[in-house]
Amino acid sequence: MLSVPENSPAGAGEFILKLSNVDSYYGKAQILFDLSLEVKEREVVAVIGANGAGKSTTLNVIIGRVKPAAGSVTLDGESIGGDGIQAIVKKGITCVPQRRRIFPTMTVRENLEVGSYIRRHDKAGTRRVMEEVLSLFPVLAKKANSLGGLLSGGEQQMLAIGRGLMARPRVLLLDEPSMGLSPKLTTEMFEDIRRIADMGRTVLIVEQNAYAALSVADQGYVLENGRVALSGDADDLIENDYVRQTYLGA
Amino acid sequence: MKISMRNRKIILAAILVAFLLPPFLGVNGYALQVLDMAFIYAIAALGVTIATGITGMVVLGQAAFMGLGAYTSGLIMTGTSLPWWLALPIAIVVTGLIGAGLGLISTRIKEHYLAITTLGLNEIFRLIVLNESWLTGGPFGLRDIPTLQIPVMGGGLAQQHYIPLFVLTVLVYALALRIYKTSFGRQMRAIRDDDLAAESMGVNSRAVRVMAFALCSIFGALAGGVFVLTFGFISPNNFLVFESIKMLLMVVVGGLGSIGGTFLGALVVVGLPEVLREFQTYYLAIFGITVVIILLTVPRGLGIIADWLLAPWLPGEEGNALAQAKAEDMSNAATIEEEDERATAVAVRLRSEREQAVVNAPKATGDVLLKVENVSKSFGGIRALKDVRFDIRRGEILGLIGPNGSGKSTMINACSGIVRVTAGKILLDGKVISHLPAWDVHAAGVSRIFQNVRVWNSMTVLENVMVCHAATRDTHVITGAIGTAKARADEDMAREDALKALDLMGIRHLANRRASDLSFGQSRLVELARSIVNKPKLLLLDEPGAGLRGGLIMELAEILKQLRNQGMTILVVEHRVKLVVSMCDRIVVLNLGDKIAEGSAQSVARDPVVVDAYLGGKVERKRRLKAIETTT
Amino acid sequence: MLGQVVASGLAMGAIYALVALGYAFVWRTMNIVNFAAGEFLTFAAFIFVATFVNRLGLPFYLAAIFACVAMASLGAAFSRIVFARLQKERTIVAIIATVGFGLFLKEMARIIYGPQPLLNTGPFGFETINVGGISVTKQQLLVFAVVIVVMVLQYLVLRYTMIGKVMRAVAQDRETAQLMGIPVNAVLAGTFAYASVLSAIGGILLAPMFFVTTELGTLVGLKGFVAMIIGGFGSIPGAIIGGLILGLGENLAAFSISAPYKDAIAFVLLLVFLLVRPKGLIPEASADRA
Amino acid sequence: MNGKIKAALLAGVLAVGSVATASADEIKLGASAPLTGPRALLGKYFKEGVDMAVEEINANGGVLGKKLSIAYEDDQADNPNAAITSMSKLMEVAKVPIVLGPHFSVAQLATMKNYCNGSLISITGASGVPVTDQGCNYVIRIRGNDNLQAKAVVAYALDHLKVSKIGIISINDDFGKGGAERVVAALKEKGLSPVANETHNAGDADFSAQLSSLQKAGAELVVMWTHDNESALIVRQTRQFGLPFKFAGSTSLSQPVFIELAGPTAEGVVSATDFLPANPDPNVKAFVEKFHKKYGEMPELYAATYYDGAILAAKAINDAGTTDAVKVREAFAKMDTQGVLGHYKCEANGDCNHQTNIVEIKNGQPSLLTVVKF
Repeated sequence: MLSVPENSPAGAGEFILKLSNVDSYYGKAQILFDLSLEVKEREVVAVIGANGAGKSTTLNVIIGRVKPAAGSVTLDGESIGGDGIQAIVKKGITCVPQRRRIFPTMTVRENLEVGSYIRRHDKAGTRRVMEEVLSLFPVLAKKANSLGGLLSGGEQQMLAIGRGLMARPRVLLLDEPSMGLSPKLTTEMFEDIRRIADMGRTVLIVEQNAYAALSVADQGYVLENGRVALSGDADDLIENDYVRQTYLGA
Repeated sequence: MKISMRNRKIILAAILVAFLLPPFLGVNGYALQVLDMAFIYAIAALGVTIATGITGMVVLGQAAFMGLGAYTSGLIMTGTSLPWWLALPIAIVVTGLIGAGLGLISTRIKEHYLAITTLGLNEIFRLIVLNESWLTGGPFGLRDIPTLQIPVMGGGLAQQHYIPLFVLTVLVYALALRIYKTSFGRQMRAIRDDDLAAESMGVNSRAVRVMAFALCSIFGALAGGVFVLTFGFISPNNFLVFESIKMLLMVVVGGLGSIGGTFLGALVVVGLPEVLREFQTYYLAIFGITVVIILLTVPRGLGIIADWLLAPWLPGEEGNALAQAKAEDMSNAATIEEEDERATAVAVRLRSEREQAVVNAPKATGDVLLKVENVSKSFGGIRALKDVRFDIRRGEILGLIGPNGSGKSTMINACSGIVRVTAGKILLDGKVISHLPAWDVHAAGVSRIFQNVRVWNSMTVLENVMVCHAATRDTHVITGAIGTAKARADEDMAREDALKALDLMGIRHLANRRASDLSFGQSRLVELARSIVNKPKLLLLDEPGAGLRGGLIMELAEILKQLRNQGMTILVVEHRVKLVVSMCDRIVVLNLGDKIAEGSAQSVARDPVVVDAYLGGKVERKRRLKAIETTT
Repeated sequence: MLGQVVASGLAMGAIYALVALGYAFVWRTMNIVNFAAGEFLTFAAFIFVATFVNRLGLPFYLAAIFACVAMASLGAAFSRIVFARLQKERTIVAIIATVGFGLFLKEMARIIYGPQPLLNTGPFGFETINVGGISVTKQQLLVFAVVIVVMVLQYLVLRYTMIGKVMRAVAQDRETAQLMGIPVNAVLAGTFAYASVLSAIGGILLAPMFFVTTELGTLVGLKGFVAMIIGGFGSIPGAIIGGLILGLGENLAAFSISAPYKDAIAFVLLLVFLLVRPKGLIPEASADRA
Repeated sequence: MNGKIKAALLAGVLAVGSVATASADEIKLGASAPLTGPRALLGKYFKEGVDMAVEEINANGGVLGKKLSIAYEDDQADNPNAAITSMSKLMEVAKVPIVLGPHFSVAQLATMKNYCNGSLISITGASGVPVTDQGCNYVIRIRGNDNLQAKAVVAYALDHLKVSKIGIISINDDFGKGGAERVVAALKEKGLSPVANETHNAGDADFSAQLSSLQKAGAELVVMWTHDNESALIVRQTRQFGLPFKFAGSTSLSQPVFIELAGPTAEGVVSATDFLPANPDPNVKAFVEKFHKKYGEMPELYAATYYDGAILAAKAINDAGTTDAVKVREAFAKMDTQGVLGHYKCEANGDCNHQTNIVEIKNGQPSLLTVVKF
């Protein structure tokens, strides 16, 4: 079993990550409008929407790459809006970037080690999590000494997620994990994500593939033009007529 | 920035006139001489701007071209006593030919490697001039060159040459501005922005690079020639590598790629140290740090000023400025929604057009347009394609699908000439195209779009499309610059067709926008317009729908259907099975470089091999246990 | 006498390799060709000889350590103030800015320390050792020893320590490294500081072999760049091999071709080499495994 | 309005401004010297020599009863473009009748066309042979040319050192190349040719290859025509490799920088030089004493050369009774006077110094072997 995330003052079911009424701009153009979003402990939340809907910006606001112009971002009730990426990562949010972004000429093991950077002083903990990640993704264990760049697309995605887990985050953000994967690999990928969630992780997925994301999520948010168009229980969203027509291609 | 184009012309004219005044105001010979020097270097640096700023080849040897022009004309005048007006053109031609030769090298050696190569050639030039004293006068230079006396101007040589040099500089810059706008200018910029896209869209990058190099050397030779006529003395020390670096400095300080900025850059690099002379031993240090500060604070500063002034002669600047102003007025959300509305409207219009015209649509004839015969491709040890064979029939849409790494993109690259096949061949209309360079493949009638949109960012939308037009494909530098009737007619035709193509995509209103200012969806449409403007026989689409949404997807699908109805044959790589099934007549499935299936959409989708390798099962509708909430 | 030529060539090549290594590091992490590298070397040599040895009277090794520390701080500071800002610019703009900066540094060295060449005999003076008929100065042996130690240390650090892995991660993908919580700007400054130390070591080692003038680093800087190109742009093993090949090659060429054109010949050879291998000896993609 | 045009305007303003500073009770001369760049050391000595001369002249009543002052401009040594603007500024803005320098032959040759119309006289230590054979009437050379130096060195080597196998090493620039050519010519006159003719580049620091080639060729004596630093490195490395050559060569080999840098390995090196601090000649002695008192260091060739240059300039103006360049040139033609470098008597082409000293480094000091007069 993957160990319970460190320093978790919030009990299950409490909101640990919260965006309230966030506005955000890119240059002069406003990208996010009054956006509110909540993630509970041990919950999987899916944020879906088309290109340009503001998904990436939402993620960038959470991770600290973009400062919110208005509104607040809190983690465990503490404001993190406006903190730098490094500070936010230290506080327990780790983002698995779009297109995987494996370090191509470092080995699988080295990639994972770099992932544990912020917990580098806890050698024992790192070793433990490394074992857990390798058992979660046996193929990574098999290829531990090959270069990241030589892995297949699916394997790279596993490595990227594994690398994110190495930081032992309170909240794991996944940015378009299905991007560039074939349908079959996408299916497998989301099954992996569900396994991770089942182990008690809190996960926020930002995804274009609405069906796959909602399938594994507890809660869902539909973004359109920088606003939350719909939100609610993932089961309800997947049955929602508007969602089905617009995003599920029914 | 509300000053109109007309007023800018007036401002520019006033500045030009102001430049003519100093000799009449009794400005001393020293200041005039510094300006003379600046004009000469401005001409030479303009060559570097063409090669480095506009075409993207880093040239660190311009001093050698300048020296070549200077020594050739100097030697002709001293050796054969030919007059300067014969010696100078001969020197320019000779240098231009040598430059073209080096241009051939530049097609193989690129970027930093080219920089160091040209630097080396500069050093070789210095050594030859230094050591071949019998010819060049050796280390003490070529000394007895007759200077050009223009007694009408009065005063010393500096005064006499000031106005002729300034007029020459203005003429040369006007010529460069003209070339910039011609088809050749567009090709140079396309290569700089994205040479791979340029090559596969019909730009003969080899010819363009060679010509750009030749132009660079010609401008260098001209500058060298007038240097000789003005100063009457040249030595190896006039043409050291450091001088080449200085010219690159002018180009960069002037805002890389800006023609007008180069002139300002030359004024700064030649003039600033002179102004700082008062600081005696500190002046070079001050100069050095000033350059750093300029580049750190306003990297394009001088270029912006110059381009603003020269806007009436630059492509699309006016429309661009307007569009920018408009974009600033509106919030992003409005443009996104507007864009979506527009796309939907276009889609609706296209659909109704198609439904009306459907009767006359040519049916797929069934004869083979493209034949892929046992094609294999290896990268290093990895075989991306193994013995793949399939046909594309005239008038059909063929879908190419397969998991990541299955070789789809390699296949498209092979068909468009970007990638050389290791074995097998590809035939278009019975002629082998797999050995041709990408631009010849394009000329033969194969056009494409790229997976991650590759437009030429610095160019306007209209220019992006015009680059690919067959009428302006050939590299006619001279006729273009002169503006012969034929060149103008070709240009008009290309513009008209480009606008039509933009119309089809519903984005004609963006024609004068800079491509870098476009949204992703708009860029995709520009790319599509660009790929059909030469009326290709075969269109290769690499994930055309990636990153598009709602209205744009609808529009794209309608456009493709429209194209097919017009008789175009299309090969499309796409991930979204639904889109593929709805769009394609037949489908080829690749897996790990092997073709594993071919046939109608329905038959392929049912093929167990395909299902296993590619489609997989649906994501199971099973969520993790809600019960977990109670576990703690 | 051939052995002599080879030994001297390799010693010089080792210095080129140090400088080339600095280029490769800075290129990989910051995407900048720091054309002021040669002037960093000059400046280091001046600080070392004029300030630490002559003015403060420190012994060689202590002065060397102080000079390295001084250059590391200088490098880190410049990387934050100047070079970090250049990364946004196109490569060529950044290169030209570093040329301007190099001119500034060189002139400052002259303004601060004056135009006189400085003499520093180093720990060994001009003592030589005779190895199999080849007379090698102890200083040259020191060069070899230092360069080998630096290379081995560097390999071990990059390969096995967190700080090394972090440096490599930042070099490969800065944005992603940032997502791992790595303080990217500090790592970049550190990398630049390390490159400055490499230049400083070059300057300190060269000072006793030659004289410290404002021109000391100019040519070495340029040749270090050529060495990196021969080795393959941004490749770390390539930089080392390229440096040695260049040092050895130019000496052998000067020895066997007794003509004023020997440098021209060297450049022609480089040209032919690039025509055959346009991406250098060890192209970047397959080479950056440290 | 943009920065560039402002800069140009400013240049104009400054230029006009400096004209205004030339006041009536002052006579201003120009100096074009390498104040920056690789040869800045030479510029420093140049300036020290001139400044001392000006001080003396002014203490003795100045020129034509007015104070003498010097406008310095940087010519970056052998950079022709910098020399052209530096001379042009002195000529057009400061409007000086006489310029000391430019010192480098190539800078002289580049600027000659501008000043030879009689607007000013250039007093130079440039030793390149072509400097005075361009038909320019307004250049005054106060050192012996390369030809003279090369001949003196070759003759001394053959007659006194009794060597016949002579190799050459020179720097691959105008100075070295010009010198090496003269040495080859001087040898040819004696029916000899060099056994090896090696070159190196500016900034080179390792000469093992060239030295090996010279050894292979069996050279007994190596004639060096390169700058101070490089000369010192060559001599040092020769001794380090245990090679037996003797060395002779250009003035660099008696310069203090060379002697300091080469240390003990400089012993026995022979050179031709116009100036020797240890020269017992009373003029030289007085000069050395004054210089040492003023600057706390020993003078060297360029300080002496341009000290003489400034003294000669003042004398010529006084003789002519005017600062008109044409008249001053006539005064030079009549001049017959003793200076620090030697006796000056100008020929029509502008060559005024016809002697050189052959010097050997003994006990770390250059000592006079013979004075060669032509």
